[in-house]
Amino acid sequence: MNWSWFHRLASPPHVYALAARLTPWFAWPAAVAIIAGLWGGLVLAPPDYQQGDGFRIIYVHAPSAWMSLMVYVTMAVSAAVGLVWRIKVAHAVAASCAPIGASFTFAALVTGALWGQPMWGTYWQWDPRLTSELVLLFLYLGYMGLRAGIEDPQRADRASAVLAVVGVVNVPIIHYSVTWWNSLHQAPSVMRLAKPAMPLAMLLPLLLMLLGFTLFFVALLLVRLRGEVLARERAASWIREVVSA
Amino acid sequence: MPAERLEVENLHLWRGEHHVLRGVNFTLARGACLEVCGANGSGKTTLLRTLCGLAYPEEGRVLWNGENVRQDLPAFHEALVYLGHEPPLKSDLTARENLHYWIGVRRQLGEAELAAALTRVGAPDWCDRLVRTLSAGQRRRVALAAVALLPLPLWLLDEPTTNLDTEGRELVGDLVREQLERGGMVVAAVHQGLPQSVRNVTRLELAA
Amino acid sequence: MRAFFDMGGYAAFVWPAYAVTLAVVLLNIFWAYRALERSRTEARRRLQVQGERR
Amino acid sequence: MSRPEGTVAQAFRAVGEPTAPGTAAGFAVSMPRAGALEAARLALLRDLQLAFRKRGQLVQPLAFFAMVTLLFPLAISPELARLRELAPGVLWVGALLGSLLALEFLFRDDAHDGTLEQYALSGQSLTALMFAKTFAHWLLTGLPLALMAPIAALSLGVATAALPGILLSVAVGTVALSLIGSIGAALTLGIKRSGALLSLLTLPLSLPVLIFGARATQLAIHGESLLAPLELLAALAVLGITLAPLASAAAVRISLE
Repeated sequence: MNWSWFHRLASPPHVYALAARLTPWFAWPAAVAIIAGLWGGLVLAPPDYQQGDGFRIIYVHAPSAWMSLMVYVTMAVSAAVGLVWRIKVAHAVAASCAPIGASFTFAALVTGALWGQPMWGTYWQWDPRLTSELVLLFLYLGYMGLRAGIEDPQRADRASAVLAVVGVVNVPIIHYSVTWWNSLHQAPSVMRLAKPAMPLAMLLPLLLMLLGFTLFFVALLLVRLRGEVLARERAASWIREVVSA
Repeated sequence: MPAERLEVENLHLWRGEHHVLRGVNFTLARGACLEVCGANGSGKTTLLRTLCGLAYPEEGRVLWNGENVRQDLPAFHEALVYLGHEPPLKSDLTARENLHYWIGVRRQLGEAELAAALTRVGAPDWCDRLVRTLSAGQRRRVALAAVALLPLPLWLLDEPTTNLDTEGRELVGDLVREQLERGGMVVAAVHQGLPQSVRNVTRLELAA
Repeated sequence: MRAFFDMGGYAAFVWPAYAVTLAVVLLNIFWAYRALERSRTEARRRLQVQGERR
Repeated sequence: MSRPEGTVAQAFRAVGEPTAPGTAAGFAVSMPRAGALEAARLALLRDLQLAFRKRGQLVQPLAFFAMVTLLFPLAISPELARLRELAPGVLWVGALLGSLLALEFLFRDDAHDGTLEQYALSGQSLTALMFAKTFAHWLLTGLPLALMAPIAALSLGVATAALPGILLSVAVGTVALSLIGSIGAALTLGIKRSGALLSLLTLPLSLPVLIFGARATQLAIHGESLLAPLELLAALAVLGITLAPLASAAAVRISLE
């Protein structure tokens, strides 16, 4: 098992070229999966016996919520790798993740509120999942705020990496305490996100959407990563042909 | 106890676009002093901070007794004293209190020893006044008392003679000479150079 | 076809939800490429400055 | 023997004389080292002595806490029954913001005058020194807030029987708050006006403490046993004690880089 494969992942020129080459391989499959998922979710899937067609919001809410958490964990893992082994590319990945994760956390909040309205009668009902999502948004904002606050790029990378790791340790604790807090004051809300007995016609589109969004995230990450890698590279020779192209 | 020596190989460090350390190389044996000269901004402070492990070089290594300092940084820190160009003193404490806390964190320190160091730097009559009320030269002397209380193999001094009168500069010369005589090493970033009384000094010029 | 857009009476919630998500998707695509372009021009500028100084 | 005058180019390999005259063995002087515990003790005592030199500032978190408590009756209603209902929230928001107040300067002065550098280079465990400084912060802000909470609770119509429970829950909670806050303080060291950013970093991480703390206080007010939330609060404090100093030590090293 030669380690050169892993070693190449840490070298900026290889990563830049690899990212440029791989982007379409993730972008197009993502588009196909999402379109298929939308078609399945909006047209083929039967309406929910309780919420009628209102439940179809799940096809955008669940993937957004999944993205918000998956992207944060990806950010924290790459931040930790960058911190421990001092790999600039890992910090570039973490920096690329933040805006993507934050925007989809916002999407999850809005779609969640829009879904909650018909069921609860109000847009915001301090449902434990949505409250945790809101706190996650603040974690993203804190991360991006810290990164913006520090001028020196290398120090910004390493300081925000510590915050990302501390944040990811706290995410489960926050979720547990919010759920615990919610169960004190109200009966658990009736919002069933992923119903266990979901018929295949409903479930399949959801899985397609989750796959599509994940592929879309990787494509986006690869685009942003090229920019972040360039920003961290001093006037190295390989930049010359890449930039002038 | 292997003979202490400090080897610095091919140090490169950038601050953003500015290539501050451009391939610094030197080896320092026991009892030797290295004078680092250069205009402002030529990287003297950055070099000292890289030597002690505070700053991280993009390329190159610092070896202590043949071993990369990054292997066991705390052990390397136990063998060195770093004095920045600002004496690290709390202005709301007296000189004596400052030393008691600062040096006490690193070694057991008796009152007698502390008093002796204060006397040595000419501080007995003002060492119980708040540092806030002391002049820059007096503050520098308190920092020199601290260095005198830490007879460790490697001293990294950033412009130790600033704000000092001639008598103060001689004091720095004496302290460095004693350190070299007991087999220690000194790397000093200086503007006008250390007093002539110091022997066995090699000069390293950092181009701006 | 009208029934489809009506979403069983929930149109006022389903379509805005899809609209917001679409907006976030498009915003991300635009944002990512703009950031890449900005880094490339920044790198190009650094190369020129590097060129002049040597 | 005159000094070699030849100034050398940047990349010169300068070599000193191989051995100094007269010292055959290694470094001649041995120095009695201080233990990590002793170092932490001194770091704690120095912060306490510094704080007592500027006694005026010690009152600030308490004055702030009293101010916050005063706002609610004026903003909502003088009826004790309603205030008693709100008391847990008022007390804990006050305690949270009060302990946040003094955080910004936990490391800032030390970073500014170079003492933090000396800690990082002392060879002692920076984590232990960070824990000592955070403990000093708790003694100077957390504990006073905890001692004041019962008084504030009385002003909100809380029965005296509940006061010990309130004191205990705020005391344990502020330990966790100081530790969580120390990470934010260390991370925002290099940033000038970092007050707002520090609270943006610290508040989301402090929510579990707020939730369990407010619940414990609520139970105390209703005279029920507050053991369950108190234990969760203590668990958060222990988690903070073990992990927070590690994170703030790493953050400090990064800001000194």
